Amino acid sequence: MMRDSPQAAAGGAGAFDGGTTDRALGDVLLRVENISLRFGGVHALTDIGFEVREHEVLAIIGPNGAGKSSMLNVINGVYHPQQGTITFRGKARRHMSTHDAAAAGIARTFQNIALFKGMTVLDNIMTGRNLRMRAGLLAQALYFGPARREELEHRAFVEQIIDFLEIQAYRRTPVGRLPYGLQKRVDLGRALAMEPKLLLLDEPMAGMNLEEKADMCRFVLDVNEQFGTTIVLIEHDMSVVMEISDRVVVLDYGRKIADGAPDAVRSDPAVIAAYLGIVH
Amino acid sequence: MLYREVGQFRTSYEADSGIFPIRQDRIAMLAVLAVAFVILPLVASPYLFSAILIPFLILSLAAIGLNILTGYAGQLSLGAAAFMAVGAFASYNFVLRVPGIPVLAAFVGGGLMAALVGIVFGLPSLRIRGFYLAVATLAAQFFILWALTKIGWFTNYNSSGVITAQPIVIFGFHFDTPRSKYLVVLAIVSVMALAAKNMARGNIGRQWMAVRDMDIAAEVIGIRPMRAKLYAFAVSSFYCGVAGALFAYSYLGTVEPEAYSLDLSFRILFMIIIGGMGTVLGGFLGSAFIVILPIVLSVTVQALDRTLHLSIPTSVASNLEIMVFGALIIFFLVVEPHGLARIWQISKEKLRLWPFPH
Amino acid sequence: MVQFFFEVLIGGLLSGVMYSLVALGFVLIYKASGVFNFAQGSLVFFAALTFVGLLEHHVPFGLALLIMLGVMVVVALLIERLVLRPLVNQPPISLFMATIGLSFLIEGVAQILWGANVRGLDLGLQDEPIQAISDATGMNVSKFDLTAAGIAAVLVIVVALFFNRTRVGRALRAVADDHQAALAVGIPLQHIWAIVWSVAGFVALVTGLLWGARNGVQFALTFVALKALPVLILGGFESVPGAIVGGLIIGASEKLAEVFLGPYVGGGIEGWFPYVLALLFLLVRPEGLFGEKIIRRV
Amino acid sequence: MATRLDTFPRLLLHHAHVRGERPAVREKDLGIWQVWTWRQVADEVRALACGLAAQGFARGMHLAIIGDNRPRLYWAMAAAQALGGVPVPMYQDAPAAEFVFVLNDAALGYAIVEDQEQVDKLLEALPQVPSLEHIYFDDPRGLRNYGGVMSFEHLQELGREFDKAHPGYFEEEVAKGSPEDVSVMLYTSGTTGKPKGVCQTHRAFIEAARGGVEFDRLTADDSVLSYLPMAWVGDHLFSFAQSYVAGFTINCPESADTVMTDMREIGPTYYFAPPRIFENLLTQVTIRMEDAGVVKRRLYAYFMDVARRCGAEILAGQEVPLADRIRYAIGNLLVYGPLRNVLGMSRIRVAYTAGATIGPDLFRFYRSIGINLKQLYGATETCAYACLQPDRAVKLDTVGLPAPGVELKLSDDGEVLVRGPMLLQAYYNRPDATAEAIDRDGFFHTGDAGLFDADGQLRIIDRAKDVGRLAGGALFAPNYIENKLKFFPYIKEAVAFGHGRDKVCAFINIDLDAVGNWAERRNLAYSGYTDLAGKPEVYELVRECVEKVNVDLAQDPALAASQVQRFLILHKELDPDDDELTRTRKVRRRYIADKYAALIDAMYAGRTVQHVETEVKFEDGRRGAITADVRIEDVKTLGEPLAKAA
Repeated sequence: MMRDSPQAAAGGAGAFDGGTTDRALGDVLLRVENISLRFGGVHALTDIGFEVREHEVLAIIGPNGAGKSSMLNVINGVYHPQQGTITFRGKARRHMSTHDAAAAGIARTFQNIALFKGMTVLDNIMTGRNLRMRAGLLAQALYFGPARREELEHRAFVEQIIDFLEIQAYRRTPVGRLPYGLQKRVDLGRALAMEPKLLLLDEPMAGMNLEEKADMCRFVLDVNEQFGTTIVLIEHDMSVVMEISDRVVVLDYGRKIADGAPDAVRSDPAVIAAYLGIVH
Repeated sequence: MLYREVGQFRTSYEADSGIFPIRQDRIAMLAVLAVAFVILPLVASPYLFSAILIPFLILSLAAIGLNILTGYAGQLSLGAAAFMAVGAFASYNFVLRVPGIPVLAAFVGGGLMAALVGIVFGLPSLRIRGFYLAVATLAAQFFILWALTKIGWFTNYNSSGVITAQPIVIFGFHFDTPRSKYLVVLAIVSVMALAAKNMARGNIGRQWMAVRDMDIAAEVIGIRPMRAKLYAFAVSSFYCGVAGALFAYSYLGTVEPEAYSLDLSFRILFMIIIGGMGTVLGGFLGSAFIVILPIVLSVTVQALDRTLHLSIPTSVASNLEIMVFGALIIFFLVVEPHGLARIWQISKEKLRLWPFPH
Repeated sequence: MVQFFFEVLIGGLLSGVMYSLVALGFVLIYKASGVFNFAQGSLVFFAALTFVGLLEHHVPFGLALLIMLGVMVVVALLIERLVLRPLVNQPPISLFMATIGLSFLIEGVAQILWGANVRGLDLGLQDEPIQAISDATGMNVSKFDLTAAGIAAVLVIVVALFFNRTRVGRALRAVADDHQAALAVGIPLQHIWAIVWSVAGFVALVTGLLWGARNGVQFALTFVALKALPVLILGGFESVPGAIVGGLIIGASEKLAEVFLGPYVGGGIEGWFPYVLALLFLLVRPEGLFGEKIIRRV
Repeated sequence: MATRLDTFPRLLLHHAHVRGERPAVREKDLGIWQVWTWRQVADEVRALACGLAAQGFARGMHLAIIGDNRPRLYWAMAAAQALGGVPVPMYQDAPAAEFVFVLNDAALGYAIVEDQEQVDKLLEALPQVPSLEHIYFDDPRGLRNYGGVMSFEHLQELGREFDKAHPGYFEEEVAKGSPEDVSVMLYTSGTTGKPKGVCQTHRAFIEAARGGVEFDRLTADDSVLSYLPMAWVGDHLFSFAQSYVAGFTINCPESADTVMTDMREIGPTYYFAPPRIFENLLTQVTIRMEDAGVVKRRLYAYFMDVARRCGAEILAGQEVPLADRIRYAIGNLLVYGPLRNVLGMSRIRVAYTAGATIGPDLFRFYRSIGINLKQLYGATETCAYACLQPDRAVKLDTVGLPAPGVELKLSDDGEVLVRGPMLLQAYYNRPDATAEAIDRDGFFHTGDAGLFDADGQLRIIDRAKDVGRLAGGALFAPNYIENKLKFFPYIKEAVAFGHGRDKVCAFINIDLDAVGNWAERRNLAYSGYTDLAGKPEVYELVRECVEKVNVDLAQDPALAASQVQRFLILHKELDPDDDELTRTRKVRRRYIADKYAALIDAMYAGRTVQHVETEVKFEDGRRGAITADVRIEDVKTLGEPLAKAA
């Protein structure tokens, strides 16, 4: 992917040349313990607990309204649970703040794409680098020294992502004009630009046709394989889940009803009961 | 059609992320600057300077300022004029009370003061959005003007509550003719416009737009919306502040707080609506439009008057102006929400693809 | 002293009722079309000015009132057709800015039609203390204020009833919740908007008459809108009771502040005090007095 | 160093020496044009060559190169050559099965390929290719967990170590190279039989390249877009050989779908494309102009007329009335210039097309908007170098004059024979084929039949094997006549007969759409193809076309006898489903001759109408029969009565 040319070498392309190849699961990266979340009287999540290990692909499944999205929102600090602890990379917290989560290396994509409509694909992905950009306001205003260098380095990195997601042709297109499937890719790209340790994908394949799904599967697996990124995803399409996830956690009415290898979970009576008439 | 882009390829991100990546645009821009800095000073009449060019430039600057806050960061403000007032009165007091301070430094000081006030009135955006925030800025508008009127210190206890801007002296040279004032304003505006463009295309600009377009997503990728908004308030107010100072020093000369009334705030808002939200160019286009429109109107009215002997009272002309403004705003919001800047951009695209339609 | 305090307080409350009246106009439209109608003030001005204009042309009072009703409805329909409909589904901010443009347009028209000079308007009410009360309590309560407040109160109640009891009213509340639902009710959005704007126009008319009669019919009338803003922030854009309570609070507090605080800071603080009050309040409770808390979904 | 510039590696080192900092290769990647100077390229090639050496690649071995136009794949060629090995570029879109033959035929042991797709195909072919042991890939995407394959970077790493360990090895190997060594092996797609590996020496390709470079005065400042298959002789000549000889820059597009954009950005000064591509471009232009507003369309139409009238002449530097010159100048400002700009052709100095006959309108269009488009003639066996059109003597129907250093003559039966330094050394492992292709005087038999026109420019008229003789002994080239007929929009297919007969007669298939529109404009009602084909008006229309063709043919003494004297419009469309056409829509003469023997006899018997019944296959496979009375008409011919020629 890298060229040995003077230009291409620019930028902290770290993860992209070489990168880790081992899919051997490492130690626990994220642990959530007895999380409970309420909105007013509504119990969105009740006493949820599970672990995610490094380099793992974990799928959270469950019927609509089972609290899957809420779970992600708790992990990256959009919602603050009334009870429970979140331990990420050894640091235990009552709850995350969105900024802490991002700074600690948690990125996510959104179920109904939350891109910055007014901006181009390039700028959208560039925003993912904001935490790594240090130049002060004045430097930026004058576009000199650090500001310029920084801008160009991160551009180089972002181009790696654009190349990786095969969206070169749309670099300068405002995301609003892109078809749905491509917007999903850009959403993923923005998350990847953060070089996350943990990547949360909220229904990455929702509303896609078969071909788009296949592509997205490939991207998710490539991310996991090439950069060793740990992935937690919510997905409805069981075939997808079975294909790409190492482990599955099943939620129903805000409670965890199963947790284990895909096949084991598939045959779990409780899961079948919960899903009766929903899948297959 | 005029574009010949073949062979203009870029071998570095440096070149690729320039403000004017296309050669023809660079040439055009240089031409514009040449006209502004060289031709106009040679040919333009004092009237043109002081009645059109100077106010046009100053209001452009204010519009750029407001555009940073409203267009880029998506925070509606109805108090732009108030921050201009802060800039003007602060600069005045800097020159007045800090012996030997260069006037340019005083302008900067005025800008910074405005930025400070801006941050204070931006604080509510911590918790409130949309109209609520607009109202907060209205509060700024009223409170600041009230303070400047009621608190004598600001006007150096002038009996009629007005300030008289000190002469502009830079390195011993007196900028007292319309032409020389124009050049000062032009220089300042050019530099600050460039700076604005740089911020807009840089990290901070992206943060502003991110907060504007989808604040939750922005938070999730680590942007602190609060910080971004306060930056927007500060920078925006700084621009307005400097504009306000220029307004006093190189346009009005003698100023009362009322010169920066709610009405002016609205005009600046109109400028960015008509000119184009979220573009630097829009500031200039909108300002040009709003500065020139009244002149065109009054001329046409007078023409009608003379030809048809309607003996239209002047009040009608001014009301006509108000009406047309109102109508235009609605027209633009309905027909081209992205304003003149977008129209410009589209026609440019057409030229690039000529003879193809798309 | 206490006496004086109450006198001021009552005076404030009475003018507060008037604020509520203006605010009501805003709330109606906001509930219906999610628009913060900055032009409400201009409508007030336009209504009053046109009414006076008619009287000056020797149109009998009652007839003028009728004509004005018609005019306001027409204006309302025009606005709905020319401004709201084309802007449907645009972000609220642009709708708001559109209404700013609208206010300029209306003011321009009004002044071109009737000129800009101040006019008096006599509704046959004297602005004089009510003897009975001053005898009893020694406080001066203006007869005019009391009557005006009375009228305002009645109007507020009528409107409130209209929206809680009638089918249109319910439909309207549905609209406020979401437009699909409204369509389900079976009343076209456009009609609802037209109706609401007409009602708002009517409210504007009454407001214009009362204020005009009190302070003279002049451009300053448009500022009533600005007065109403803090009221709305207090009460919340969507709540009729909020508008009423907010109006009273603002009216009372601003008078009290002017009288008791003003002297120390050089007076004239009416202009901004309500705003600052409202702002401070906002920081504590962003959703206003009666608004519901918003949960941000992702 | 590098005194004798007679091998490509030496040329490379020469450029690295004399223009080390000038761009040699650009590639659109990661959003910008990555640039490699000649010095960098030399280093890359050196590292790669040493890497291959370290892996045991040695003199005489073959290196397969498979993928889109990537700088690294071009470097691989030079690297192999530096070691005295032979690069064998292969068509990247071929399936694994087709790889097998070439891989085995050339006994390939090493392969450098672009990406996962190609690696997978090689691995699929591997079981049947015992010789293939080393596979290297450019783009690591998705290949992390593959065993037994190595990344390009790694190979170069090994190379750099090897270079340290064996200083001077590279230089020695380059020094050993001789101009008579085979520099590349290109497989001819081979319409008949198995592909043959054409072995071309350094000398051959360098001579060919140099000839072209001098002919068109190409310099180191020129640049080309490298987008045609690397396995094709054309690309090897333009993107490799000529670049190495002239020292100009090659530019690799980002991907197949971005070629147009990349072309617009780079603006090549030297361009090569087969007619098909020029045709697609023109179609795009036409389509997009149809969406334009009235004003633009009018403008376009008007100035295209002007261009058609005088554009080509102005480009050729001929006399043109001042008024037209002025019109053209305005048009150039408003239409042609912008058009060249959006097509990315503004900077083109020389453009070539070859490989198939190009329609006159098409050819004229590009020349008329000021693009110096020319034709050349050549074959894989001649390094795509035999004839070139000189700038000021471009003709629609010739392929130009014999190129510098090329000897060219016609055999008695009209076949084009060439001799010169650019000839192939041999077909790999095919002495039989080699002997067949090159006669004892050293002339290569192109298999094309041609003619020289008055100015000595060569005109290719047909495949030699199709050329026959009329009874009178005059040359008869059916394809040539048929192509001329088919250039008319109304004529879809044509079949000419005449071999061993006294005159030429032709079957015509009208183009249902074109003639259909024409008929509607004359509100001429018709029920279907057969009905329309029978209409007298249509016969009129077609006759005019045929007569125009006759006028052309009459110009040329050698072909005057081949004027079409009688024709008929077939009552059914020729159809692959009825085995009348090949799947690639080439006419099956013999089959048709048998099937419609009755009609042919009728034509030569001078009858004016003939009843026929033909069996046809419908889409759904049912069989049916069409019966019709086909009318046969005579056509005016020029020159002295052709009967005499007979």
